[in-house]
Amino acid sequence: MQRSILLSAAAHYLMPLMLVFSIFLLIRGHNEVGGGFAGGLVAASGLMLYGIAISPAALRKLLPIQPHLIVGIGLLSALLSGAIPMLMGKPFLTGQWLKTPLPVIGKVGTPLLFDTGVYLVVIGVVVWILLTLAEE
Amino acid sequence: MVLLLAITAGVLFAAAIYMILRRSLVKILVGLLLLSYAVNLLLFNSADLIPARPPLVAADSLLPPTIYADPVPQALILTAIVIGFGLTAFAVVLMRQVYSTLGTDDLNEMRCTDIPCQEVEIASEEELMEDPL
Amino acid sequence: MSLLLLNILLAIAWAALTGSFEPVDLLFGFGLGYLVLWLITRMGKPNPYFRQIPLVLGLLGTFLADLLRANIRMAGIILSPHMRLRPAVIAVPLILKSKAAIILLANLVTLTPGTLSLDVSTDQRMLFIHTVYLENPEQFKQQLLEGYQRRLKELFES
Amino acid sequence: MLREIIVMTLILGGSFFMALAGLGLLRMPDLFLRMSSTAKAGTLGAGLILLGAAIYFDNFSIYTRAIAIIVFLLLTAPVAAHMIGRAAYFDGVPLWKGTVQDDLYGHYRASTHTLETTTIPEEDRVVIDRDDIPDNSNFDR
Amino acid sequence: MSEFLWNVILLLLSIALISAFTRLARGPYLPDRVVALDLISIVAMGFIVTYAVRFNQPTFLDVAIILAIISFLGTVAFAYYLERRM
Amino acid sequence: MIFLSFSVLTGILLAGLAPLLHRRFATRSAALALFPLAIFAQLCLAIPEVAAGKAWQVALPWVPSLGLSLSLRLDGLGLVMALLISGIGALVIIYGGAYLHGHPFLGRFYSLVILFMTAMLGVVLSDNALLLFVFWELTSISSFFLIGFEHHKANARAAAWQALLVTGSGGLAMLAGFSLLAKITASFEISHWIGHSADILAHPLAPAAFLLILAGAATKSAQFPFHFWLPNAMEAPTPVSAYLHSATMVKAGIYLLARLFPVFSGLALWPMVITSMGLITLVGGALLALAQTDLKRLLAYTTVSALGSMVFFLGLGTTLAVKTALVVLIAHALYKGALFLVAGCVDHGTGTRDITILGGAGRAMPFTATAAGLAGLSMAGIAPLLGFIAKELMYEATLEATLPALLTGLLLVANVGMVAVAGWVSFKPFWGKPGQEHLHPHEGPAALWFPPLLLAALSLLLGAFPQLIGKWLVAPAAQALWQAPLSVKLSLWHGLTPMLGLSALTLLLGIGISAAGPRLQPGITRFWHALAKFGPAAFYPRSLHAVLSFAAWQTTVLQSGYLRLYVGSIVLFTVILAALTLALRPSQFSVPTILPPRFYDVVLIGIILTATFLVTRARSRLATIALLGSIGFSIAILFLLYSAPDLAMVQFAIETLTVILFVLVLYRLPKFKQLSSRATKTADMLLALMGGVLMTALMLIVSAHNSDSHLTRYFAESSLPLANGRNIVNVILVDFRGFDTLGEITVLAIAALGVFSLVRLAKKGGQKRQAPPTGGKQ
Amino acid sequence: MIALPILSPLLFGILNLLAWRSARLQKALSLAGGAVQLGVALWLLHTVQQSGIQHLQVGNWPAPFGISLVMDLFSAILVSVAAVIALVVAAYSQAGIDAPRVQFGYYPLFFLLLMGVNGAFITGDLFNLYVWFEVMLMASFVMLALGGERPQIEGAIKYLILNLLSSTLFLSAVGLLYNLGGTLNMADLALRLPKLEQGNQVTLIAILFLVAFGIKSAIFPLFFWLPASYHTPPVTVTALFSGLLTKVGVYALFRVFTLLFVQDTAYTHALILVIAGFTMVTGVFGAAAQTDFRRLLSFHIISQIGYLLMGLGLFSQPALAASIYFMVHVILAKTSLFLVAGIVEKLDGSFNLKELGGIYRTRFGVALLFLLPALSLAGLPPLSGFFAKLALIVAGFELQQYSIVAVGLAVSLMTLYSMTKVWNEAFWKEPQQSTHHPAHKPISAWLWAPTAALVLLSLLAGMLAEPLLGLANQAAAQLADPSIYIQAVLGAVP
Ligand code: NA
Ligand code: NA
Repeated sequence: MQRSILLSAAAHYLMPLMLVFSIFLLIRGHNEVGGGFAGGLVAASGLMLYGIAISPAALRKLLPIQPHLIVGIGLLSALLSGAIPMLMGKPFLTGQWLKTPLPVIGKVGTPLLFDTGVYLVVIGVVVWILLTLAEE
Repeated sequence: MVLLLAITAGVLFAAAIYMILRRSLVKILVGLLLLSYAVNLLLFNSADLIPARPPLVAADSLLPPTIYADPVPQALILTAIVIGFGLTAFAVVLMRQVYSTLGTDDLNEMRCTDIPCQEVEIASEEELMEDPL
Repeated sequence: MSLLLLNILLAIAWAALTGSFEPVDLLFGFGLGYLVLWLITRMGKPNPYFRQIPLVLGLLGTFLADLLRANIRMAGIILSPHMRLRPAVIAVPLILKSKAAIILLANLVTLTPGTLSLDVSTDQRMLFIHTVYLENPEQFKQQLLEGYQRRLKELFES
Repeated sequence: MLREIIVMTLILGGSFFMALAGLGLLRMPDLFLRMSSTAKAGTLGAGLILLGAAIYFDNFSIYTRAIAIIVFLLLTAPVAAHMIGRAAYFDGVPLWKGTVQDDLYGHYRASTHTLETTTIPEEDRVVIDRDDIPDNSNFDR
Repeated sequence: MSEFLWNVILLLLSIALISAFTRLARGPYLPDRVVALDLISIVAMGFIVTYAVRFNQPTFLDVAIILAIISFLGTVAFAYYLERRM
Repeated sequence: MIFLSFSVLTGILLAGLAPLLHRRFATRSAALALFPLAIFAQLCLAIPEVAAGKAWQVALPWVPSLGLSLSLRLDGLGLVMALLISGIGALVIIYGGAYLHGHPFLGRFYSLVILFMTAMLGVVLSDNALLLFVFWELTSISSFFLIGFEHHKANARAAAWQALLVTGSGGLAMLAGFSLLAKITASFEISHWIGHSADILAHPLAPAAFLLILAGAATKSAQFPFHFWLPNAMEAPTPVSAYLHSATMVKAGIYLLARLFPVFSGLALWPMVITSMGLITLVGGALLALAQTDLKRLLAYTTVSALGSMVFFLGLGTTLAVKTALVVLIAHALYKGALFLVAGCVDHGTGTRDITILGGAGRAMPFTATAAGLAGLSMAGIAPLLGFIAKELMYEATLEATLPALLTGLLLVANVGMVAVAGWVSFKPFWGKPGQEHLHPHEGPAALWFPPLLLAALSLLLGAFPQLIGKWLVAPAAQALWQAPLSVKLSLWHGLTPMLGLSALTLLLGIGISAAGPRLQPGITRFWHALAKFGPAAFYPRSLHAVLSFAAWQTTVLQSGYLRLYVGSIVLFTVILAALTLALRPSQFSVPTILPPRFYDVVLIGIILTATFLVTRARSRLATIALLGSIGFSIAILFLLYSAPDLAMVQFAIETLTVILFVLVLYRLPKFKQLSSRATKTADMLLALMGGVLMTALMLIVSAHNSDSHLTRYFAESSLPLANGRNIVNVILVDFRGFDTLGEITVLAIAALGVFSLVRLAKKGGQKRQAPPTGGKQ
Repeated sequence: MIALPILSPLLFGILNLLAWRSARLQKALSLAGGAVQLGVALWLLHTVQQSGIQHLQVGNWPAPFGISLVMDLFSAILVSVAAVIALVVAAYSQAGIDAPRVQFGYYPLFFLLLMGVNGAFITGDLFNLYVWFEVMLMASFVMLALGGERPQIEGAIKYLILNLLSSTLFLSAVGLLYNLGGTLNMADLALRLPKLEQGNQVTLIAILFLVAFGIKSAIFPLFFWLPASYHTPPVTVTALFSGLLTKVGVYALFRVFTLLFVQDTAYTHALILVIAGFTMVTGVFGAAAQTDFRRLLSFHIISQIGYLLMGLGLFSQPALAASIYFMVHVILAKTSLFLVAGIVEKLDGSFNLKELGGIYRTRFGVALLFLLPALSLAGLPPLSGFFAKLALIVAGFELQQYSIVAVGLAVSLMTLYSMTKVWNEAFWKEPQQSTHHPAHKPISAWLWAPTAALVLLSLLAGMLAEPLLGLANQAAAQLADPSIYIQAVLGAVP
């Protein structure tokens, strides 16, 4: 059956919205409900919707890098956020914060980097699995 | 509510065990999902249940309100849920692989890795001994 | 052009989500939107219909009222002990050419009382609609033609 | 006080429409009729409740959030209904016996996987394996 | 009075939930269940919003947003399945 | 002594190098015999000092925490054994070089013999029981390889295996015995045990320790009922049999009994158990020998008999008996070693070892025949050979024991058998009538006939001058047993004693039987075969078979391949253990009532329960997925109602993703089938209910306790001030317990990698997929 | 920095993931990663031995609140042995693992598995332990199933389901324990659990832990997943699993039953002792019934687990020390045996004992590589297995537990039986006609050299029994007295 034009049109507009919302969840997660997991899941859902509505191939084209690299970079940034304090002689994962809060985001520190790692891993993982299954 | 939740978790455990005892892989998969629900409820029940008091610090204060739900089990469940998702994803695909390779999802037809498929020969060489004395 | 619009829209959406319309928020939202759009530039041709956003919103407003009225009628059906039903699947010819317009029409149809868009034919000349109570097929088609179709044509294809 | 009344009214109305959607889903005799009631009543119910909440909290960010959800629902609910409806139709979910007219019948060409305006000759229609469809639980009988 | 109204509201929502669940359990066809599941998530969303108002917890609204986004995806996936099956 | 301790190390080193040396020096590699010869010489030099009652001793710690030390001690008993080991060892290396000339694995042979010899030296020199055990097991394992030297023959493999398992089981028992003694005396030093024998005897565990150690000795020395491995071990190359199965290894058990004589001889069990075991072996071995026709098996059974006699006399425990045992030990080593080597020469020279065929080879093989004759005379106990002295002593010792008539009579029977076998072995092949087959006997190289001749000549020399060993070897050895100086006077002529008469009678009867041999043998053989079903030799394969059958049965029952049985037994085990614990250690239940449920809680829980029930009965996969979704959503709402919005959010999202995942995979999965019978389902249901009840009970038991989590307070207080976050759950996830999250995303990453690899790799290998490699249930 | 044994494999795992396309780079990375791991582990072992239990609070959050990483000697020893195994297997994998597996993530999985294992060894937090268990399990699931052929996925299914059951039970037990103790830090729990009014609740939960970890460590009657799956992947994987995975289960049992559940040892540890006996016997009987090299070895794993538990069940310092030494012994010996089995299979093309033969004649070196660890496993002196068993026997007699010692000795004999059975069949017996001539097949140095190194280490473990036992005894002293651990984590104990 042909792809539904209604769905693909909806996906075109919903997906960026969901990505924006996911970043919102990620950034506000430290203070409000949300966080890397929820954010990552929403972003991944958006991408998934795109993959289902349009095509897995389109989704793969859309991604700037391959999903396994997203996962790798996510893990690396989580590791990095733990390693930064180690360079300063503190235990692994000790939170390091910038003194002045940034606009919009608020206080920025290694936990945010960590959460971003989580976010990326979740996106990478979900998309990777989806593409693997859908591209068969 | 604690009692009700404990019973619910127990029922979920029982159903999960029952499903895992089935012969069909797909049913077992369902059992594993039920199992993770059960554990999540168990973990959730491991701290006092407090309605509508999320563990958040309000914008204008330094501490959460005097009564708030224990965030620890929540964090644990969150971790467990996500891990469970990873496991489920892999398990689903593995079972699909089983089905496409073996053409069945009946576990009774998957015994070959357990039982040595040739009959075990117990007769060993001492019987070759010419003189049994 | 429409990318820029979408970008601004995303910036506003961002500000709306965060609940603060400070310039920095808008700026950040714009940057973020830009990033997102950059990520998805290959996703397809941008749609011109966002130019008519205010018009669409207006249509939406009148439609909401319609929605309320329709639901009350549905309530009557559902709550009556003996449901009065005369369902049918009707093929309605489309005068709309724009894809966006067709999509909107289909959505509006679904949301209005007793009707449900099932599908659009591949050549986009016919909309298949399920309705709860069909009195007269021709009248039904005419109603739709006079109502939403004409308005949408105005909006999109003028 | 007035705001409280408005809030309560909106939420009450919303939950009423939701209950209605539920009952409709339960009572309607076929899938398409059921969808007719849920897609509308559900969206309306959710919209009213969200509106009530937005008014109750009376906070800009909540308003925007509520509107975002409502817009989102308005965008997605019909698409969802359409997706399920057409899939169900072509998958062979039967129409209620009281259905008076079915224009979709015989319009789907199997060879090209397209939905056409003219009626397709019998041999190129999708053959629907109706035995495959009902996946009843024990609850059915 | 207000307490009574809240109970009425929550009762109505419960009725919606139970009906939808009943349909989900009954089927008889997969699309019926999918529609039911979709309604369950919409009702759940209403429930959450109502609860948020009832207990004055605005943060719960974010959960409602997720639910709105996600439930659509679930329905789409089921439809996708139905179409791939054909 | 330093030389001796070095010799052990050198031996192990040399064993490793032997194959290389052999490859390098080929024919001259028998020069490896210089090593044992050097030891022998060194030992000879030590004789005067040892005879003077001085024991040489060194001790180095090895694993002190377990009581294992490198304590070596050379006393009279050890000296006798060490001389035999090194002396005969040297001859066997020379002989073996010639016997296995051209054999591809001659290098390995040297290596193993030297290893064995070293181990054997270690056994007799160790003063630490654990060290002794180390060497003891080393002799077992090296003998395993020597018996299985011709490992292409199934018989050789089986015999080696049998010998290893029998002696190995004894060894383990012995180790347990040693450990018990160590528990009693807090030491593994044998001299310490000897010094504390009174404490040991007083301890209730002493009999157990004794019996366990006896098991080790009896298996090694082929005592009844463990004797059967020895004749089977004749699969070994002849030099090996000569060395291991007559002169040395089988004497390790005798040595051990002798060594622990001062510790255990005071035990009431000692005379009873040991004498009866020895006696049965002594008589049984001799009588069994009469049924044999293979030279080596004949010798093997008489070896069993001789070992029995040594044990028997140690059991009698009188001074005379102790001396007798020692003299028999030396005499037997000399004549039996010689005879085995002779058997090898005969095999080498004629190509057969069957005495019914052999005959008349004496002229062609004069040296061998001479050696055989001398050794045979010693075996038969004829003056002036050492065997005669031994036999006289035997009769003397039985005559002075309690029950002299019975014991002497049985001894007579055994000795008669010995005489008969001696006739068959050492005279018939050379001087008797040849059988049907045409043999072409010829003498081998000197390296073959010289060693047996030398040993046989020694029997003669020492028979003629018995005091050489009496004073210098037997007396010091006896002193080691008796823990006091004993005078030993050995002589050929004691006058006309009852012993002489018995000797003559023995000889007469023996010669008679020997002559009547061919006619008698079939009958004897038939008799033994009839009896064999009930003997221990039959018991071994039968018990092994039983154990293996049980093992196979157990394994098919436990590892049945049915997953549901696995799951079932795990659940059952858990439930039983928990029930047991509740019964033995009762806990208090409580039903907290503080928080009554609200009606919508009940609605949600009702949906969960109903859906769960329906899931277990569903016949449709998709209905099941939808039902699971409704459970998940309801649980998520519950989370939200009870203040866990983050949790609800993630649960909703994950729930939906799971549904999608299922949906993507589902059309490749089969439909539900009803596979189990009603009875199975009922049983499963019961089991599942038990599991569910257990979990509910646990939750209620635990919540009876009023928990106070001090984690919570800390997290709440420091979330904003220290971690800059207002959402405590999120702060826990990324900061307080970020490490968990790191692991968690790793799990996710692995899962994705797994899904990818599984799908892609299977697709790649899809074309070349083979049928299941092992048959399976077809 | 005691987090390094966890972080370094993670880093190498990520690097391998990023180097997805280059097999050569991944192979090089794996060797480097293994070497780094070993260096770190030995350095930490040295540190712990010199300056006592090392302790780190992740994120700098104080002790019962943040996650504690604790390295006592027991952990340090296991981390070191794991590193040895990792390096050896990494080297062996250079030639021992097929190209498709490398292409599809073998090396990232390898390191992430190691990460999980080390995480489990080092963490001082009960829930964190659960997380590492899952990391380890997930990696092992994938490694097991990676081949995608019938035996692998069949085995993987059972492995997965039964292990998930165990994880669930573990997680439930953690939840229940949190309800009781209000904390997740093991030292803190050790401090708080004895203060509960009703100790019996703790005993009941201890049973859950026993079952949960019992499944992971393959004890009787919970071991089914192991013989069903361990023989299915390439030996490299089996060797890795055999050396590490079940030992993590045993480690966990040791940890909780020396630190947390010591209120009612008369009941709990007696139960463990009974289970230990049955585990030994059923395992060795299972092995006796096998005719497949790897299957046989797999059943022996179970049997050896019984010995390990025996030390825990006896529960005295010497017994614990014996078990720790035993663990080192069995990891080295068993892993070597699996690696040798791999070489044998490369030579003769089979794992079936009936089809094998003649290796002693043609490949003396390979025969020796089998013989030494095999005899060690059977407990022949003076190999490491002898000292391990002797130490257990002595400890058992000390506590007058004669029957378990008797069982242990009998099982030892059965072990000798099956090891010599393999010897007879695969090495002594003449080559079978169905197989090609092994003499002419070259064996890559990447296969035999790592195996030889491991065998050498196993020999060394016997030769250096005294210092190793001393080390084990030090480790056992820390286990036997929980207050040392508690003090190291929480500071001064009230
Ligand atoms: Na293992
Ligand atoms: Na193992």
